[in-house]
Amino acid sequence: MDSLNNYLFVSVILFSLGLFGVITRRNGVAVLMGVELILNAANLNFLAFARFGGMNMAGHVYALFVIVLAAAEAAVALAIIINIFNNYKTINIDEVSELKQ
Amino acid sequence: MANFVFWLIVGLTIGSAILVVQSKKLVYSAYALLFTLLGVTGLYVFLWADFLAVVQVVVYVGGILILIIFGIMLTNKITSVNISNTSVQKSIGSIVLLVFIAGLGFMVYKTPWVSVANSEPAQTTETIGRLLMIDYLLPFEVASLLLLGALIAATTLSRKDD
Amino acid sequence: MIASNTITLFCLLILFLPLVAFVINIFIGKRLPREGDWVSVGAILITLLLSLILLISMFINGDPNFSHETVLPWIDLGAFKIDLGIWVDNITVVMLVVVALISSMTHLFSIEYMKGDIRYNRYYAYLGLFTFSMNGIVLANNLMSLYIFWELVGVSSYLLIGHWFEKHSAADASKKAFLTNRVGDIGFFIGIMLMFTAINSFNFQDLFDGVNQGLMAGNLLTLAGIALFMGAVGKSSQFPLHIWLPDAMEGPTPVSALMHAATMVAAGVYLTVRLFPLFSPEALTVIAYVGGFTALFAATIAITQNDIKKVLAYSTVSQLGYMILAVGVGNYVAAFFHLLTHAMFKACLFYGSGSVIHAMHHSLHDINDHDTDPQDMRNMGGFNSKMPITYWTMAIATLAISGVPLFSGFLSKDAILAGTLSFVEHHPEHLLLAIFGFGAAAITGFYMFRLIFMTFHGKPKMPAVFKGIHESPKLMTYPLILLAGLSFFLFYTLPYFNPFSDHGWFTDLIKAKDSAVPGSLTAAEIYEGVHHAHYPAMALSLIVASLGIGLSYLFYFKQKFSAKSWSKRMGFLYKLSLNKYFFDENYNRFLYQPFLKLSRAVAYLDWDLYDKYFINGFGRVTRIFSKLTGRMDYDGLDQILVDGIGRSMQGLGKRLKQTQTGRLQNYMLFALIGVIVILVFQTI
Amino acid sequence: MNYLLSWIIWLPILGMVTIAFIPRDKSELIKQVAAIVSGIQLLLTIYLWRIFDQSVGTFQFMERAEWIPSFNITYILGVDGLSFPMVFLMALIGFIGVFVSWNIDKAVKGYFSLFLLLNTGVMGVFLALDFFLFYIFWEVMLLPMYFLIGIWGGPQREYAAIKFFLYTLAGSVLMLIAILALYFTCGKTFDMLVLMETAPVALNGMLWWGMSAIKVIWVLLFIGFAIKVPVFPFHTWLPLAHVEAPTAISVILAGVLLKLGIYGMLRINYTMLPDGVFWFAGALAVLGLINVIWGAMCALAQKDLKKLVAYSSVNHMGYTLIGMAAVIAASTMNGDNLISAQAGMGGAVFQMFNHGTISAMLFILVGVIYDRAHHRDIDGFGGLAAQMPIYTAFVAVAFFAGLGLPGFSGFISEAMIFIGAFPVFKTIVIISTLGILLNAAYFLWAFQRIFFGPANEKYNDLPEINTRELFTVVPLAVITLILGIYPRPFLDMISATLNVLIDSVVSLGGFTSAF
Amino acid sequence: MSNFNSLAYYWPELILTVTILVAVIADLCYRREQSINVAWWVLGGLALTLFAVRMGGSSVSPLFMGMVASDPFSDFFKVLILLSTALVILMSFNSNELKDYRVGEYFSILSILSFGLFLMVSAIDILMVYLAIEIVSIMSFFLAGYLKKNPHSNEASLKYVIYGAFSSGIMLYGLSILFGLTGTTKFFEMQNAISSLGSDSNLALILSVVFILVGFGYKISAVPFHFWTPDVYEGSPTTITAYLSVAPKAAGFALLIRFFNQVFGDGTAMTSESWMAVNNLPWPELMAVLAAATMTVGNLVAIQQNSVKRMLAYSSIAHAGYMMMALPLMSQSGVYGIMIYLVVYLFMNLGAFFVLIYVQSEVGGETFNDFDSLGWKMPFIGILMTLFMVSLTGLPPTAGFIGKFYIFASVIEAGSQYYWLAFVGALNSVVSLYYYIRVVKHMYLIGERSESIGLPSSNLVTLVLIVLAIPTFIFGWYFGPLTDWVNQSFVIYQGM
Repeated sequence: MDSLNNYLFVSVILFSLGLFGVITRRNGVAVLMGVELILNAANLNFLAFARFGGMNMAGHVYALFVIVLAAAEAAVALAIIINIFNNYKTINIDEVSELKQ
Repeated sequence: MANFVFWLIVGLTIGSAILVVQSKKLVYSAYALLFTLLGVTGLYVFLWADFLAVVQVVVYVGGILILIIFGIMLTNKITSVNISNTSVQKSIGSIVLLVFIAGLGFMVYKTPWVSVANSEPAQTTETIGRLLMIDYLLPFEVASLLLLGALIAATTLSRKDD
Repeated sequence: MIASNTITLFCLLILFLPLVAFVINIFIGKRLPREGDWVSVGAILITLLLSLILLISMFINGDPNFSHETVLPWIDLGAFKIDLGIWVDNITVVMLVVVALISSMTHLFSIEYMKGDIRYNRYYAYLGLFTFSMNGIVLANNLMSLYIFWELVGVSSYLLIGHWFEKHSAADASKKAFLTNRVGDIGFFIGIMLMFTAINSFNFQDLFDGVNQGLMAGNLLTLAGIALFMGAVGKSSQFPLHIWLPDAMEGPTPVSALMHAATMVAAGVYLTVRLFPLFSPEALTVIAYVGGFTALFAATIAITQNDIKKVLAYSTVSQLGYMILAVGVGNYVAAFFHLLTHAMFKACLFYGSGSVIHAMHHSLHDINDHDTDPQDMRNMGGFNSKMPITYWTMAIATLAISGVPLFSGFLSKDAILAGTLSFVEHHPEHLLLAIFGFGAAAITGFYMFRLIFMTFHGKPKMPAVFKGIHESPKLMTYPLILLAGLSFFLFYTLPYFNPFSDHGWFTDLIKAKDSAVPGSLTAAEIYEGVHHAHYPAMALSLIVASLGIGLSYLFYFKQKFSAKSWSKRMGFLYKLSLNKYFFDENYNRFLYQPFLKLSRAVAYLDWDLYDKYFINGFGRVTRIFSKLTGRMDYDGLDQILVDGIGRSMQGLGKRLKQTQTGRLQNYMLFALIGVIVILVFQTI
Repeated sequence: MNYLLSWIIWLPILGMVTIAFIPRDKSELIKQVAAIVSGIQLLLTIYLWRIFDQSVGTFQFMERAEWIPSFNITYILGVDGLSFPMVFLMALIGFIGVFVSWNIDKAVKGYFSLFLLLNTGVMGVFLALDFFLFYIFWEVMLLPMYFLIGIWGGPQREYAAIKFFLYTLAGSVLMLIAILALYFTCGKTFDMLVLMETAPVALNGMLWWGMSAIKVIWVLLFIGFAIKVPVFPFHTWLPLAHVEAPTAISVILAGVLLKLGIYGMLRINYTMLPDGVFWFAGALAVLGLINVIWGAMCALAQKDLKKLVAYSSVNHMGYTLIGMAAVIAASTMNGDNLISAQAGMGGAVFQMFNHGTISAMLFILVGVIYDRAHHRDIDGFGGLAAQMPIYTAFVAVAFFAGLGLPGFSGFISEAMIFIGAFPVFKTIVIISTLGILLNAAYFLWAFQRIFFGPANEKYNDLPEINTRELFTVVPLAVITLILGIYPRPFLDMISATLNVLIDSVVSLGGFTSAF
Repeated sequence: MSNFNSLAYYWPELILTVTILVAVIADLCYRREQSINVAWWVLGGLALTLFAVRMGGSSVSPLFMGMVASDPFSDFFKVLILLSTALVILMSFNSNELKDYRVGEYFSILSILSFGLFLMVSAIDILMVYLAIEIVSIMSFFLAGYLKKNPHSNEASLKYVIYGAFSSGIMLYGLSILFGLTGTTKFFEMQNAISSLGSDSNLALILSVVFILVGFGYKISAVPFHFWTPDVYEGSPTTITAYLSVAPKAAGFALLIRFFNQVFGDGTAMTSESWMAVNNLPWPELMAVLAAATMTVGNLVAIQQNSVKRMLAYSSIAHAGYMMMALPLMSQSGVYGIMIYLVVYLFMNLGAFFVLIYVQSEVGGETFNDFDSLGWKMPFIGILMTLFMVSLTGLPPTAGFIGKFYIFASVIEAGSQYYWLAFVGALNSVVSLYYYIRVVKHMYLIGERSESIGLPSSNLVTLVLIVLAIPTFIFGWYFGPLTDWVNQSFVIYQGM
């Protein structure tokens, strides 16, 4: 457990799962969840590197900002999704597709 | 023991993450995400990031996740738990997934990461606070602007009328 | 004695007066009284006068080596220079007189003949243009100016042949004349380029000197000679480019007399005469064969033609062949001599035929017959009573062309045949040339008398027409009389009176030059040989000529033999001759049409294939790429890759079918694939 | 006048601005302004001719002004014996073009504005001595052309316009790359005068991807110019553009624009890449030959008179290429070889000018009959000679001039080209002399079909060519005729420059071990 | 520089912040119908900001403990950002689409967005980079979806938000790896650390570079991260499309240049002739291929669009490709080229979009067919649109040519190994002619010519269009001032 690589592997898996979720999910909210996984993976990286890099607190600050931004982003994203729902009555993003030449 | 807990948390995190991306029911995904986030929080603890762990719980679990669940509920009938959550291009997605896991894992494995031995600090909060007020003052202030913007954006978008 | 400057001035006047007439007539002729014919006639008469002054001065001078040259720098780029200039010697003077004389006669003759033509002024203008160009050829001192006037002569011929362009046949004939000439001109020009490349000059004298110094020798010189001769082949209508001249008879008859009998077509001969020193023996042999063959070949065609002008046209081709033959065998003075005499009697014959056609035309017009061909001899007969002047003058000219003693033709033809015979004596392997020469002589007598008999003797074939026939007006008969007079031997042998020898002013003043090609026979040696062969040739030619005339007399005057049955008996040969050996047809079938087809194919290839498919293909390919890229880009891999893999892996396409592929997911998928590709690309 | 060349270039722009302020319903006034402006421009070029020193082979009336110093871009103008004839030609045809377009009635204002803009672009190309400036002017021509063809053209005008545009743009972007490559390899300058001196040295021995830099740049420039000429196989835009363009534009296109390509090659390829000249001359001659024969054969098969004339341009420009290639004869600047080079190059330049006047005449005349009969089908006429004798006479003059009849200037240039190129490219020249036969064939055949034969009743009351049209044709005919009889005025003007040009090609190229 | 001292150099941003606050407050004070007046406040603030930027002098220093840099390079981009923001705001007055909405937030968010862009162009810390990109993204999501009742706009913003979150997530992951490798978040410290890394770390380095490139590529819409562009551009309010195609792109390039020079460069200053990528990073080849792919895809797909808006969207991808041509060279002139191109691009692209906005409001559509015979009906609009289209194609004598010229020049200057790229670029501009001229074709060559002439109904539109047209034309032949400006701005903070 005291190995950097352990954390990194976990982060790799989380990241990859996040990507998987993003590219396979149809529901907008579910896609957002995938994004959250990615962000968490990155954060895990930051903190792991912080710890094994001699308690480099820059990583902590970074992670903090990432969380804040994730919150802001989620808020706006959900507002948009709700909007979509109001107009389309669906939030399956592939059905939201009127835009084409 | 710690080792066991660590692996348990790892297992929980990854397992629930898989559920997040695999579950056929959106609400299940959301709940699984809760466990993933909690698992990550646990890992934070292992990484001596106590403050971040708290923030993770408060903001992510308490904020973002709730937002997400609200989102689910607002876009569906409250009563229906079986909100369908289908997937597309799963097969090719899985290939991508495997490629990424393999590639990134290989990268992690190959790279000689810097590893400096260090003892666990008593707490990180004070250092973070100091950093935020001195070194990272600008981002801190800017973040407020961002939040202001996000606030306006979110409210404007979800405002019913006009 | 005329001062050198005066000669230049005279020559320039001779050259440009007709051009002035051309310019005046083409622009304001229509508005002048009498449509401006007097301008042209006046100009040409002055020209004639000046030429005669030059001729007289030549007589007074009596110097066979007289030569006068004036040059004008025309192009000068430093190293590359072209000087235009005039070169006058005795040949030039004689030629100038011939041109001016025949041209004047034509001008006069046309006043009546062309009366009332809608493009009367233009006709005279073109005559002026022609005279100008022809004089230019005569006076040129270098190949470049020669070529320039050469082409101009071609264009005036084009314009005059096409004078009645409403007739398709005239339009066709004019185009054919020009194009056929151009074929020869290409060769001519290649010859010029070959010469210039080796010697760097266009000037005749420079060329002679250059060849003499060996700047150009061997096969190259032969090639250049033959190439230059190509010009003559075209212009003088030699085989195989003889096809245009008979068609050129579509032009007004005076024009035929002037250009297509006496002067223009003789330009080719004049060219070979002028350039004789440049021709290597091999080239001369080629020339001789071409000329000899043409002489015989054209004569055989003339036998069967029924159009009076066509007979004369083929006769012209044949006579020109004679001249070329003479040049080829080295006796170019004889060629020039024949040119001179031929100009007179052939012009006379054409005017005579013109007179007949004129009469026929009027007569047919009076009886409102527009279908009968006024030129067809089968519609004539017995005109001698109605048109005595025409009859007698034509008869004289016929005697001349047939080589009957006392007439000019006898002298010149004899000189040519003597030259040929002498050549064959020295080169027995070329016996064929003699056969060509004498054979043609025999046939000439035959078909010329056939013409006279069919036209003027026997019973009128169409009495109705015959009734209206009457002698032409004076302006037309005077030239006839004059030219008939000039067909007597006397004018060429003065101050001597021997009708059997060409010894006279001509032979005194026109002396052959030595060939510039090293190793050739000198002029003196050639003359020696000719002199030696003189009497045998005379005897032979007399025999063959009388044979031909006699046969003709039997066939067409006495009608001892039926031409019809003989033509049937000769069957195939008759058809060949009547149809001119099918040259036009074969050219058409094997040259023009295939080439036109090729052109169409090329145009099709260019426009409908190359442009449409290849060039526009770029556009189309871009479009296709664009579409492909667009689909890849926007619709993902169009569900083929994605779905396909999905189906094969999951085994159930049903659900995938129900829901379309997520577009946004695709976008992101592609971004990730892009990342993978880039990574692979980067790490390898 | 100190800025004579600038005036000549920018005067049309002044006119264009003036026109912009004229209300668009005053079309007569617009035409008059255009005519006056082009007239003044023509007068200026004539004045330029009067004060032009023919004994000098280098540039005269140079103007030089700072422009963009940071990129070494300078405003340099100058005229020499090569560019002056072209400038004069443009001024003349620009002036005539205004009158040819007199009965344009659709969007007159736009038409003449663009027309004048086109004029400026062309003039600029001929006078610019800075490569950047050259390129700007080169491209400025495109847009007016696009509109002029696209708006005022025939039925397929859009297609023709875009095709022209794409074709030429494709060429010119390649040219841009070449220009930049020259800039960076030869001392960071666009000054053509400097490049002419430095480029042959600087590029010597330089290799790009194993290819000689000289060859690469040569080919890039060549394609750019060849499309304009147009050299086979880049010629297919031409018939279309010609057929679709309004008469005046065809006139300019054939009369001047096609010359830009040759001018560019002589001005740039020949002076800056003399080694390349020796490398490419053979190909140039072969391409010229193909142009000659191919163009003539295509012309022979055409049914549309304008297309025939268009293909005749392809044919005629081929001679120019052959003549240009002859420069390599002069491997030493003396004696006999120089004769060929001078004859070939002189012939090429002269041919450019002559084709300018002759093809302009041809297109104007085609326009005249199209205006009356509303079609150009060669076989659809017949016997017009009786109905329109004056018109027929002019067509005859133009056709005869086109087929290289002596007495017209085209003959002299073609003869010079043949004579010059013959020692170097014997076979090619011999085959290409066939071209003069084909020339005659297609022109005379067309002439016969249109004018000869029985009169076509349909066209009995076609009005004869009018004074305005005569006014446009006569000057061209007169020039063709005068130069055909006495070419000295023209040849003396170019001679000094020609020798400088040949000298630069020969002394700088051909012997280096660039390849 | 310490936080307090930094403020003296931070006037533009401070003024902008005040502007934002004023705008937000003003928005609260106005009724719905009057909310457009917020624009004037914002415009005033932007003007003051612009003034401050221009007054700021040419100080070169890191501010706020090395978070952002103050240098003429960033000032240059700030001017571009301010210009485009101001122009877009001006044009928004005339937008048909915005008429139905309360627009106060629109303007205040625009000003926050421009603040984010300010940070993007001056950030020298990866935290600032992420923060800035997020601000820009989140504000853009909102603006893209501003037309709440318009499904297209909703859809655009949905796609945008998801794609944006996705790519910024990947970038973040790359940044985290970079952080792990170097142990710092500051550009220059990173550069030092990277240059001392062994070759074992190459894989991680490359991976992080590529992941970061996803984020940057998304911002400048480079292939293969461009997929969002057409849909978002088409669905967004046209004003926002115009803005997105110019300002964030410019900022993205600024960031890209700065980041890759200062983090992955070999430590040589960008102001020197050229710099190298460290550790054998195969950066040039990658960028060259991406550039070629970007412009080719952009152009090829643009050809078959029927909507002018969508065509312009794809063409903006192509333009990004042209600019990217100069990136692999890592030379001074390459960056010059990009900067000049961006200025030029700002004018011509905004011009094209603004004409489109005007046409939308007058004709009511945005397909090619809506442009039929427009040139005759509205000569003013027709001529200007022609000018913009010609300029976008890159034909002289318009500014677009100058932009392309400098880009091509830098590519050629880099030597013959990049000639192929120049060829691809050249051919692409030929292809681009086809669809740009199509607009002109529809305006002039298709449809009936009308005799009645319409002048623009609004003076403001006329003014804005003229303001855009003048530089588009003038810079085509007199670009000395432009190059001088770029030259002066070519001073970059290079670390202490």
